Amino acid sequence: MKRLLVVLGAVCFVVLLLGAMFDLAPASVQLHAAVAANLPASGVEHPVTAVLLNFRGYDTLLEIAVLLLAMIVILATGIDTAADVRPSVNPVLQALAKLAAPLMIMVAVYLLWAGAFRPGGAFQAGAVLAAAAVLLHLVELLPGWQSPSTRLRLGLAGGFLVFLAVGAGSLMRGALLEYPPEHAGRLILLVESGLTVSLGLILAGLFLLLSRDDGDGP
Amino acid sequence: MSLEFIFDLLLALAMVWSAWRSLSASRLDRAIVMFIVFGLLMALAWARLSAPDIGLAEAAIGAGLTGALLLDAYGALKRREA
Amino acid sequence: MTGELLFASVGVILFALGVAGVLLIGHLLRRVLAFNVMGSGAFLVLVGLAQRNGIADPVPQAMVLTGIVVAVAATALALALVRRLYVLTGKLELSQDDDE
Amino acid sequence: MMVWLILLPLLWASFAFLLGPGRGVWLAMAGLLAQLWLAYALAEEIVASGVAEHAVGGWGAPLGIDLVADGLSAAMLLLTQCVALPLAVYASAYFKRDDPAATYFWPLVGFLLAGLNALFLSADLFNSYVTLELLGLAAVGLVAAGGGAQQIASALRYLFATLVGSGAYLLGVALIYGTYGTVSTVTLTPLIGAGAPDLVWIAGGLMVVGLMLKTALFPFHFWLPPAHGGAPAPVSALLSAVVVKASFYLILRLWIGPFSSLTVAANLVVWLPALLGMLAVFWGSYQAIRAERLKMLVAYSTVAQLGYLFLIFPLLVSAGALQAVIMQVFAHGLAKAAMFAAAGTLIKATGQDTVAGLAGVAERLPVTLFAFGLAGVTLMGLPPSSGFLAKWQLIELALSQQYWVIAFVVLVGGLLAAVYVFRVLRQAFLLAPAGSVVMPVPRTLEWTAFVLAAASVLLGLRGVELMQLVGIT
Amino acid sequence: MNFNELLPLAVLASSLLPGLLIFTLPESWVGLRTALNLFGALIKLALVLLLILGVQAGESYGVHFAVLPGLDLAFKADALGLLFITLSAVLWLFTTLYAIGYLEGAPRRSRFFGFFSLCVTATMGIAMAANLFTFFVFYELLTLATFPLVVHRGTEASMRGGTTYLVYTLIGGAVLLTGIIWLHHLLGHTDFAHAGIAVALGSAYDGQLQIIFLLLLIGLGVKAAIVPLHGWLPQAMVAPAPVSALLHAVAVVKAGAFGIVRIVYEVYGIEFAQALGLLLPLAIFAAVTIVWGSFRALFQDDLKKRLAFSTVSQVSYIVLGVALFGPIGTIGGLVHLVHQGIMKITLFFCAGNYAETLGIHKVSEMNGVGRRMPLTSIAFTIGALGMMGAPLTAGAVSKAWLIDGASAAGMDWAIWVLWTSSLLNAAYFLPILWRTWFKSVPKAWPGEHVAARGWRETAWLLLLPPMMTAAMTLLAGMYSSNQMSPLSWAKLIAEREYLHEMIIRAP
Repeated sequence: MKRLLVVLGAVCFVVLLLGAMFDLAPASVQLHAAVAANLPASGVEHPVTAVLLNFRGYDTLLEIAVLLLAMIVILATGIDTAADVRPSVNPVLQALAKLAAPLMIMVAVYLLWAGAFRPGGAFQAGAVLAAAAVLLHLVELLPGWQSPSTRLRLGLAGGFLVFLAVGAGSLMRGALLEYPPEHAGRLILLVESGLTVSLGLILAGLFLLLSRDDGDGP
Repeated sequence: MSLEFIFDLLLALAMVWSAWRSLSASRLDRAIVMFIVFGLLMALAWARLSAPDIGLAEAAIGAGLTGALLLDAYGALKRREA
Repeated sequence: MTGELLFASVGVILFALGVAGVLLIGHLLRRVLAFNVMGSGAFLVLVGLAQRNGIADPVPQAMVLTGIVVAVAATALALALVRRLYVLTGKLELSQDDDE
Repeated sequence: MMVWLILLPLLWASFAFLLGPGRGVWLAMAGLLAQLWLAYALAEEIVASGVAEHAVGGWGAPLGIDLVADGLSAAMLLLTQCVALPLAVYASAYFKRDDPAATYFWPLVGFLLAGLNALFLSADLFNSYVTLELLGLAAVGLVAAGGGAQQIASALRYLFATLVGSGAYLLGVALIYGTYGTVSTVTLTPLIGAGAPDLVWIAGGLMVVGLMLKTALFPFHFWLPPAHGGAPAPVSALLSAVVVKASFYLILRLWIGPFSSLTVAANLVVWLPALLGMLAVFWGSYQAIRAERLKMLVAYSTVAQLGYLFLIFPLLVSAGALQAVIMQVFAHGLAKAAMFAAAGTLIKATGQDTVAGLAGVAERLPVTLFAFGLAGVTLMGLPPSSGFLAKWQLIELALSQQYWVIAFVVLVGGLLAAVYVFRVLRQAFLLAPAGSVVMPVPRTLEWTAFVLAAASVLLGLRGVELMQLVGIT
Repeated sequence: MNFNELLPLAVLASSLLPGLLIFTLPESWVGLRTALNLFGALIKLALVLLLILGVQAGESYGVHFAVLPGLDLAFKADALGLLFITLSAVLWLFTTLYAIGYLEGAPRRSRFFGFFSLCVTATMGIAMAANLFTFFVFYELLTLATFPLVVHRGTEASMRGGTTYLVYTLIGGAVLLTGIIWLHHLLGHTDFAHAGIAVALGSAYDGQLQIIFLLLLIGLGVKAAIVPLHGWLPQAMVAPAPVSALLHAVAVVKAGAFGIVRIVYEVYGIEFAQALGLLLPLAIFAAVTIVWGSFRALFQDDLKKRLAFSTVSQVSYIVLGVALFGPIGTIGGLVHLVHQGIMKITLFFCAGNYAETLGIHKVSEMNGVGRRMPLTSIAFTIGALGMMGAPLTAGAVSKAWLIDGASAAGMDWAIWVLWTSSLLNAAYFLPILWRTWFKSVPKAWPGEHVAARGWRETAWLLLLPPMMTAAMTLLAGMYSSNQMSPLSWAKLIAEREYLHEMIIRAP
C-alpha cells in the first residue's frame, strides 16, 4: 500500500515537474555575465574558483565547517575496536602504492595551482590527497585512526582555521571575505593551500575513521 | 537529431538505469558497484554540461570516496557476519 | 530539447527515484545510496536548468561543488552511524517500534 | 557585528576541537557570553537605526551573498543566545567526567550555534541550504554522540528526515535558480509575482514541505520524539528550544518574503499548514498525555507546541501576526529548554525516566519542580507568562479575521497542555513511596532550569520591547 | 513613580516578596518564616489602611505598565476594590495565624506558606485590577497558586480533589479568556469604568455582547460556584482547613463573585446590562444556586462538605444582589461579599478546630462538643446564626438589604427564594447547634489530638482567629451604620454606580 502510494506520488511528481520545466522563459538575472565582468577583480582567472572562493566564498567557508563537523561527529559517536584479521597484502602492491603516493601528492599540488585558471582547485586536490591516503591504508601502510592526536587535529582543523582567520581579518578591515583586489590572488591561494591539506586529511579521515574497527593499532 | 544528442540520450538512459539498479539490485555488493558506475556516469554528464570541475570532483569524491566508504562498510559488515 | 534540459529531466527522475528509495527501503546502507541518488538529481537540475540556453554558468557549478562536499560529509556520517548501529545491535534496519 | 555571531562560534568550536576530547568548556562559555552580548547589541542597533545589512565579500547580491538582520532575525538570534548560555552552564554540570556523550560536545554545540546564527542572518536561499545542513548534521551528531543503540537509531531516523528535508529544499532552490537566475531573497522578492510560472509553485511547495519535515510538523513529526526524547537532556533542550524553530523561521521568511505574492494569491494554501498545525496540537498533546516516559512527554509536547506556530499562516495578512508568532517562539523556546533541563535533573535524581517514578520529588527537588511548573505555565499559556501573551495575540488575531477554529484550537490546546503538565506535577506532589531514593544533584542543574523557566514567565510581564524589535522590517 | 502609583504595588509586594522569600527558607527555620508571614500580613494591613484613608479623602491610586503594545497591566484602588482588599487583608491575617497554629510541626510548610502568600497576592491583584486583562492575569494566578495548597497533603484523595478543581477552573479560565479577548477585540481595551464601557459600541453589537456576557459569566461562575459549575467546591474540601478558609472566604469564590460585580457594573454598566436583558437570567441562575446549594447541604454528614454547599448557596446571594436592578440590591450584594467572608471563615476555622482537636469530621460526631470546646462552639454558633440571617449578626444586614432590593426591583419571587434559603439554612445548621449544645458528651472523641488545658480547649492560635471573626460578625451586624462598616462602603460604591439615584433609603 505504502509502496504503491509512494511510487504513484513519485510518478505524478516527475510528470508535473517535467511539464512545468519545459516552457520556461529565460531567467531575468544572468549571473554568468556578472561573474565574467567581475572576474578580473576576483584574483583568479577560473570562474568556478572565483565563485567558490571569492563571490560565494562564504558558502565554501560553511561547507568546510560541515565537513569538519561530520568528522567530529564520527569521532564523537563512539570508538569501538573490534579486532579481526584482514588478509595480508601482496608486497608488490605495497611497493606500487609507495611509488604512487608521491606521484599523487604531486598531482594534488598541480591541481591546487591549476585551480586559479582552469578546472581544478582545493577540492579536487584534497580529494586526490585523500585518495592517496586511502590507497596507503588499503595496502596496510597507513593504519586506521583511533582518536586523533593533537597534531592531527591541528591538521584537520588547520585549513578551516586559516579560512576563518582570513575571514575575520577581512571583516575587521571591511566586509567578511572581502579581499583587496591586489592581494586577492595570494589570499585565495593561501586559503586553498590550507584547505587542500585539511580537506585531504578530513576526506581521508572519514575513511580511516570508519574503517578503524578493523583492528589496526593507533 | 544530432550525434551529440543521441550520446546524451544514451548517457541519460544509462544514468537512470544504473541508479535504478543500484537501488533495486538484490545483492548489496552489486548495488554498491552499480552506484559507483552511476557516479562515473554522473561525472561524464557533468563533462557534457561543460562543468569539468564538478566532473573531477564527482569522480574523485562522489564515485571514488563515497564508493570506497560504501565498499569498506560492506566489507566490515561481511566480516562481522562471518 | 537541449542536452542541458535532458540532464535536468534526468535529475528530476533521479530525485524522485531517490526520495522513493529513502521512503521505501528499510536497509540502511541502501537508504544511503538512495539519498545519494536523490542529491545527484537535485544537482543535475540545478546546473541543467540554469544552463538550459547552453551557456555555462559558474555559479550553479560552484554550488554543486559545495553540495557534493556536503553530501559526502552527510554520507560518511550516515555510514558511521549505520556501522555503529550494526556493531551495537547487529541490525541494519530501523525497527518500527522503537518510536516509543 | 552580526558576522561575528557566525564567526565566533565557529572559532571557539574549532579551538575546542583542537583542545581535545571533553575540553573547551571555558572557551565555550566565554564565546557564548560574547555572543549574547553581540546579539543584544545587534538588537539595540536595529531598534535604533533599522535593518542592518552586510554584503559578504563586498560584492552584494545577486553576485555575492547578503546577510540581513531585521527585527525577526535579531529576535531569533537573541533567543538562541539566551537559551544557549544557560544550557551550556547546565551541560557543564550535567556531563560527568569522561562521559562518552561529552567527548566532542562543545565543538558540536559551537557548530550548531554557528549554523543557527548563520541561518537567521542569511538572505540567500542556497546559503540557507548550507546552514541548514550545518545545523542538521550538528544536531544529529549531538543526538548520536556517545549513545547506545536506541540513541543511534533515533539519530539515524533524524538524519534521514533532515537529509530528505534539505534535499527537497535544495531541489526547490535549483528550480528557483533555473527560473530566475538568482537565489538572493532580496533580488527574488520583486521578481516573483502572482503570475509566476508553475515551476515556482512547485519549487515553493518543495521548499516548504522539506522545511516542514525538518520542523517536525505533523505528520512529519515521527523522528522528533525519539530523537529529542533519547538525547542527553541539554541536547534535547537545545534541539527542542531553537533548532526546530530554525526551519520554521525559514518557512516564515519564504512565506512573507520571496513567496509573499504567491501566498497572498492563493487563499486556500494558507490553510494547509494551519490544518497540519491543528492536527499537530491535538496529536502531540494526546501522545504527551499518554506517554509513560517523562522525556517522551516533553518531546511530544514539542510536537504539539510546534503546531501553534503553523496556525499563524492564515493570519499573516493582519498586522501583529509576526509579533504573535515570535512571542510563541520565545515562549516555547525558553519554556521547553527549562522543561527539558528540569526533566533531565529529575531523571538524574530519581534514576529513572518515567512519570510514575516522580512521586515525592516535590519535596526533595522543589527548585527543579518549580522550574518544571513555571515552564508548564508558559506552555499552557496561563498568565503571567510569555505563553499567555502569545495565546492572547493569536486568539485576538483569529477573532479579528473571524477564524473561530484557530481560536478554538489555541484554547483547547492550552487545556490539553494543562492535562499533561499537571499529570507530572500531580505525580510529583504525591508523597514519596517508602524506600524511594532521590540522589543529590548539582545545584547548577536546578538553578539553570529555573532561570530559563523564570525568563519564560517574566517575558509575559514585559513584551513591549520584543514586539517593537520584531516590528522592524 | 509617585506615592499614589507606588502604593498599590506595595500592597501587592507586601505578600509577594515574603512569599518568594519563604519558598527559599529551609523547613526548619520556623521563626523566620512565621515572622515573615506576620510581618507581611501586618504591613499589608497598614498599607490597606492608608489606601482606605486616601480613598475616603478623595485620592485616587493607580499605576499601569505596558505588557504588549496596547495591552496594559493596570491597577487601581477604588472603593469597590477596597471593599474586597480590606476583606482579604484582614482575613488573611487571621488565616495566617490560624495556619501557623494548624500546621505546627507539619511537613512542607515553606512550600505551603509560599503558595499561601502567592494566593493572597493574586487576590489583591484581582481586587485592584483596573482592566479585564489584569483581572484575568491574577485570576489564573490564583488558580495556579491554590492548586498546590489543595493537594498539600499529597494523598490520592487530595489529588482527586485537586484534579477536579483544576478541570473546572482551567476550563472556566479558557472560556473567560475567550470572552475577554473578544471584548478587547471589539473595544480595543478592557478598562473598568463607572457605568461601563460596552455601551460605547452601539446597538449593532448587542448580540455579540450578550454572548460575551455569557462567556464571562461561565468563566467567573466556575470560581463563584454557580450551579451547575459548582462541582469542584465540595470536592476541594479535602484541603487543610486554612486552605478551605482561603477558598471559601478570602480568595477563590470571592474572586468569582467579585468578577461578576466588576463585569456587571464596570464593563457593561448596570443600566446597559439591564437594557440588554442580562440581569434577569443572572438573577435566575443565582436563585437556582441559592436554593440548590442549601438543599444539597441538608444531606451532607461531612461537616466541611455541608459548609461547602452552604458556600455555594451563600455566594450567589452576592450575585443575586448584583442582578437586582437598583441600588438597594447592589448594596445587599456588596455587603454580603464581606459578610459572607467573615461568617464562612469563622465556620471553617471552627470545623478545622474540631477536626484537629477531637478528630471530628462529621456532623453526627458533634454531639456535646459544645461542652468540650465551648469557645469554638460559641464562634461556630455565631457564624451559623449569621448564615441563617439571625438578628444582630452580619447576615441579618445583608439579607434585609437583599430582600428590600428585590422588592424595590419588583422581583418579588426573589424574596421567596431568599426566605426559602433562610429556612433551609436553619434546617441544616440548627441540628448541628442542637447536637453541639444539647446532646450528651460521648465516651470518647473520634481522635483527640490536643488535650484541654484550662480555658484553652485547643491551641491558642487555633482559637483566636475564629473568635475574632465571630466577634466581627456581631460587630458588622450591630454597628452597620458606622462610617467604617462594610455597609457604609457598600453604600458609597452603590452611590457611585447609581449617580442619578442618590437617595438610598435604609431598610
